[in-house]
Amino acid sequence: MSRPPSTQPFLHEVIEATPGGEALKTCLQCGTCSGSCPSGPDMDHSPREIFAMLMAGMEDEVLRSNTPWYCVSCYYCMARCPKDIPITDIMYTLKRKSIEARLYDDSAAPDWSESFMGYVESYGRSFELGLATQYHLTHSPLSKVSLGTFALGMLTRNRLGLLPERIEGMDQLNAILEKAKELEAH
Amino acid sequence: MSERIGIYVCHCGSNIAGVVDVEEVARWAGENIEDVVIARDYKFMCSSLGQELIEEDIRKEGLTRVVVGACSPHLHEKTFRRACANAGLNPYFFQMASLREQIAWVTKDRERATKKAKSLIAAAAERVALHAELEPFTVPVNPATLVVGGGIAGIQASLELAEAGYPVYLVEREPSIGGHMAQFDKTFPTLDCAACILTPRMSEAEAHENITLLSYSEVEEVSGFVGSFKVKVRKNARYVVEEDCTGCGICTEKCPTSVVDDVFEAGIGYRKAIYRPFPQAVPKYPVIDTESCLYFNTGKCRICEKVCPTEAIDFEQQDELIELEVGNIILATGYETFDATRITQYGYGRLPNVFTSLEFERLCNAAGPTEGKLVLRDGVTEPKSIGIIHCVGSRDVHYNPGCSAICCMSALKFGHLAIEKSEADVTSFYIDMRPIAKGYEEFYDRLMEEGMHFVRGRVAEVTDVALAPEEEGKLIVQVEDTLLGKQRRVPVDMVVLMVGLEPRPDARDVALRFGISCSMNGWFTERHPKLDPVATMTDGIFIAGTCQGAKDIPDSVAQGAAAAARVLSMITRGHVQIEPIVAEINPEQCSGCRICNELCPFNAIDYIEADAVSEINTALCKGCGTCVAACPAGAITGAHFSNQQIMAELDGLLFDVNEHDETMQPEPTAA
Amino acid sequence: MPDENFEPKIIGFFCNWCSYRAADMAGTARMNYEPNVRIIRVMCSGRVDPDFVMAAFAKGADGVLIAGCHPGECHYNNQNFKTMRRYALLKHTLRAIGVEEERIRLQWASAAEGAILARSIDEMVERVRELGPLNWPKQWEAPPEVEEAIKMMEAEHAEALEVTA
Amino acid sequence: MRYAYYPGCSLTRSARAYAESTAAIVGPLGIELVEVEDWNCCGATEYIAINKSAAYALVGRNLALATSIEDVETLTAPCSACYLNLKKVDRYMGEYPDLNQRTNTALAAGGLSYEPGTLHVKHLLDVITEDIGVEVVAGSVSQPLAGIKLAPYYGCLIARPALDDEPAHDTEQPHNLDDLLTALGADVVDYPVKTNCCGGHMAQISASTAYGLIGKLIGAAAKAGADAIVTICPMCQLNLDAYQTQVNRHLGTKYKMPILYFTQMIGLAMGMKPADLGFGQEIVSGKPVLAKVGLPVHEPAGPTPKRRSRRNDPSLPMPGSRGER
Repeated sequence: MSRPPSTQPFLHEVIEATPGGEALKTCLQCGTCSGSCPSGPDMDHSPREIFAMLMAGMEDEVLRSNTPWYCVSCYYCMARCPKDIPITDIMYTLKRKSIEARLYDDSAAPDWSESFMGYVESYGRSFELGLATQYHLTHSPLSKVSLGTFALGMLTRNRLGLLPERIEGMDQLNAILEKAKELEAH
Repeated sequence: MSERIGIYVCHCGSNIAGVVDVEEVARWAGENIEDVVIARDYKFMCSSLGQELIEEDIRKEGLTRVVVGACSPHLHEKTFRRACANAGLNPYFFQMASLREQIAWVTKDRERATKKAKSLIAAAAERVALHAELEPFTVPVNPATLVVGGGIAGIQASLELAEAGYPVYLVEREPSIGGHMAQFDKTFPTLDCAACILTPRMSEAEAHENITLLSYSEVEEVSGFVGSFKVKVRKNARYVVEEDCTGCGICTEKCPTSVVDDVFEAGIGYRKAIYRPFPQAVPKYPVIDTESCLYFNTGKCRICEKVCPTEAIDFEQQDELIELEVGNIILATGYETFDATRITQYGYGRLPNVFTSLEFERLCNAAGPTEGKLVLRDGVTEPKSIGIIHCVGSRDVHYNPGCSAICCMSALKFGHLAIEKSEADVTSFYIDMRPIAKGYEEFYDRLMEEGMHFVRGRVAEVTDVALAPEEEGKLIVQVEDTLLGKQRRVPVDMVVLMVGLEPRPDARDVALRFGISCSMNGWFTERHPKLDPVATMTDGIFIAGTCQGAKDIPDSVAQGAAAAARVLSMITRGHVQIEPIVAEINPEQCSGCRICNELCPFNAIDYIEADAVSEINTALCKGCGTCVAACPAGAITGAHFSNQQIMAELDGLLFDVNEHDETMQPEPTAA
Repeated sequence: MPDENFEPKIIGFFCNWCSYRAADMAGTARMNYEPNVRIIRVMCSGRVDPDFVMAAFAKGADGVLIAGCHPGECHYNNQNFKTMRRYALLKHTLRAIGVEEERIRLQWASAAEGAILARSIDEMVERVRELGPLNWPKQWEAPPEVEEAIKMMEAEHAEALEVTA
Repeated sequence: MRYAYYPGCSLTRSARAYAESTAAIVGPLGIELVEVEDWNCCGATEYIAINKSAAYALVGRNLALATSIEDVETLTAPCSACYLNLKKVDRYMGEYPDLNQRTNTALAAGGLSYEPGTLHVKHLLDVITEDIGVEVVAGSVSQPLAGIKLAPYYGCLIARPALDDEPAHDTEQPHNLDDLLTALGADVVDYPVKTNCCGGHMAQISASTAYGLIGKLIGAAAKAGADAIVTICPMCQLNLDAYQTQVNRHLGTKYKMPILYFTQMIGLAMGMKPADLGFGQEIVSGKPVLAKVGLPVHEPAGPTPKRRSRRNDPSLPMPGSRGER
């Protein structure tokens, strides 16, 4: 039996939006997730702190945090969590909430995700060269030298396509994605 | 003649009344159920005033049947039966309805809860009207007791009983009694030497005239019931004749085969093929481990036989089957430690200098493989730094959800020993520090003063992959220091894993053999978690120590003594009453088909050739009722669970069927 | 269309040692579940005479839930294996006379498995609610084929019990 | 054995070497791969960050299309990210009815549907080590990779999260790739970071984070004396291979660690030509590894240390060690 989450609506929202999210209520703040996180040192709040902040109702601070955007999806936290909390999936949920709220002030990571999906929605496949160029020109024009090294090596070995591939069933895919987005909005 | 039924609906404070409209249930019962002459609701039926209420009504109103709607019958059936008996009513003219466990605690909707309460009360009333007068059987209690498990809890229980003057059979699976406690160096928080306080009790148990010690033995079969159990014990062949052996130890000394000792030395020491687990072992006789003995494997050697001055070695010795008769049984079968190789990220088994807490106990023990020297796996190097990791395999839904209760204190003890024995810097990595009993918090204070370090955080991993010069050649403990919110990498020479306590891997088989139950995890289940912690649901079977759940030495000893006290009260009374719930065959109706004969697991049904009917031996019948259900002629009656009583119960439960028809008028769905 | 207000009446036959204690445990742990199952305590699930089940339907129950110790954990050694066999036959018979087989259910639940029991009850209530009322008593006088089927069942049941464990 | 095959975007471009070597070895191992027709991107780790329903629908389309392939029970993917996405969607749809309903409603808009559990999703590595078996692979070896030291690198997503009730792998220290490489005749080095993260998309988002992770992986292999790191995922290969120069610059190291696919190593051991296995497409050249193949077999380096006599050996036995001394 669980108490209605009237006091912490945002916590409840996150739990609802994550498969298996109920387990978050049992977090014992042991820090296994944060100790395991390969990008933990670069996060402004450790994943454990994010959960404490969720419990404390600090919605705004959570959505401003870079933590979810530094998640590399390695699932160490999730595999090691003694309470079986789907931590990686919660990070995905927080990314979605953060994009909706537009509170995270460094747009680099959200933009990467969005550019990636832009290509998928136009072609049905991802497009590495276009993606990398578009993204790097927006976010780190100064580092295009290093990008150049990367791209050149890849191009000379024929590992980057110059043109995106398009799948046959683009109409079908778009119909499916449109419907899905409509469902998500409700 | 119609019965005079009294109905009592308990509020249980607000436990029941908060959800069920108890006044309404009582009012409704009084008006609608046949033969009900009194229907009351009352705050606490189990209180003495509640019981007096029933007694008074029986006397003054001439009640012939009583129904109480309250908690589960497993809690208070006996209470109310006693009240009936006090007022001169046969205690079996009583029936209980579980309004609290089955309704109030599991239902939210008041209306539906109240309706269900009415149906349970109606069922009880319909049934109780058909109850027959029964008398419990009285059986004598055999004053001998079987204690299974010779750890500190079992030893304590045995000594209590033996001191009171009653015979005890103490059965131990290992070659020596002593259990886990015998492996320890010091005990927290007083730092008594474990051997100094345990070994005298072991010798006392062995020497006691009332204790028969059966070591290297296991219980194979249990039959009978409270007061008179029959037990078969297999005494494994030691290949050493106990009567002849003086325990001089020359055989062990001369034995050429040395193997890793997984049991007593926790895998970090060696023992011979003919061995005693430790010098103060009780009994003192060695055993031959046939798996590693040269003679048993190759047919050659027999050195032990040659050197034995008393010719006590007997390679032809066979297992012995011993039959015991006892009135009660105490199980004190102990625990197993968590297998640390299951948490691969801690590197146990791969990284040599990761140890388990049990290994560390042996390392610190002056009688252990290093004679108490604190060294790394190479056997030489003293660690300069030690990391102690708490909760390994505990508080984790993947392994054991519960807290193992002893690890925090053991970790503090290890901290003290390491500081005392070495120069090492000791750091404890904990989730929550739980020094909960008398003197424990003070011990924690002491360790902080002694300079032990504490990092609050559950360790993520232990690795040998160095990322900085100071990490080279070290084990790196990676953890979030949760009080700082920072990831830390702490390089140490030695890591100690505080492995959790688990039920014995064969706990379920043992529970089945003794007819008791286990929790989901495999701990033996007590009759009541607070008020009856050492009894089980099976009369005459008691539990003590860590087989019931993780606990430390003081608690194990207390439970051993408590279990003995429970047994003593049975022995002193001399007899015990058992439920008269047995089956009976009406020979007039029996067709002699013999279907029931084979169904009975207790061989309680015999076929009488002469009369061509079957007959039940009530002394052997345990009242499961399977034969009653199977008899095609309906010739078998189960006392207190007759066909008529259950059919009546059905009528009561479905009291509202017609009500439902009037409102719903559903389309039939069946063909 | 199932009637939304229909609340099925389900009779539970619970063994004293495991499942009745599982119900106690569900209560102690305050696990919320549907109140539709009304429980009769028997000493062993082996005591559940198929006649009880038929009688429950005949008296107006919409479903029957039999609960006992896990196979191999029976307080009386192995009597629940007999329950298992009878259950299979009961299902078979009910099917033969046109009763949906989800109206009868066998659930193993040890004394520690209050949660499993509660979940099983909820599932069954939901399923029977979807099926709608059985309403046997109303049609009870009727079809001779039902009488016939019951007789058949009894014959079959007797035969089956001759095959011993 | 016949499988539905989902190559994923990388195998059409940056990981062509993986695609080519896979195509070369499956036949001899008795594997038939039937490519899912007109498959689309699985969304990698990005789409789920934008829109949950769309992310599930995106993957759902691939699952639905795969069911039209006849006579297959298993869908296999060579990319660990694709593998996990396909597996996770199938699994979560089965576990969460609401998610199942949403995904199928979306799929219906494209005339498709998918019943969770219809397909069993399996990584190509597991197909080879479990369904075919390491012994069978060993039997097909004609040119043992003797003398080559390899670091088996699994990455994250084949090991975690363990979605099966009885996962095939340990989530930290799996060993089926170790076993496979051993069967090919190679020396497998102790590689404790075998399931550490390659940085994923961090190379784009926070390069210094990614370089640190990549450096750790290459460094541990170099320290263990590996001639190459063997991967099972195009994303891992790309990060460790294509960013190695930047990592060296960033950390001041001089690694030249070839990053090769396990399918390439199987092909080599089967005696196939390197060019047919996509060799030459790697940024850090794999030539030193190739040079070692075909060289006279060396005796295994360093004799196994003799057990010191009891009296002189004070060391304590390792956990799980048995037997006498």
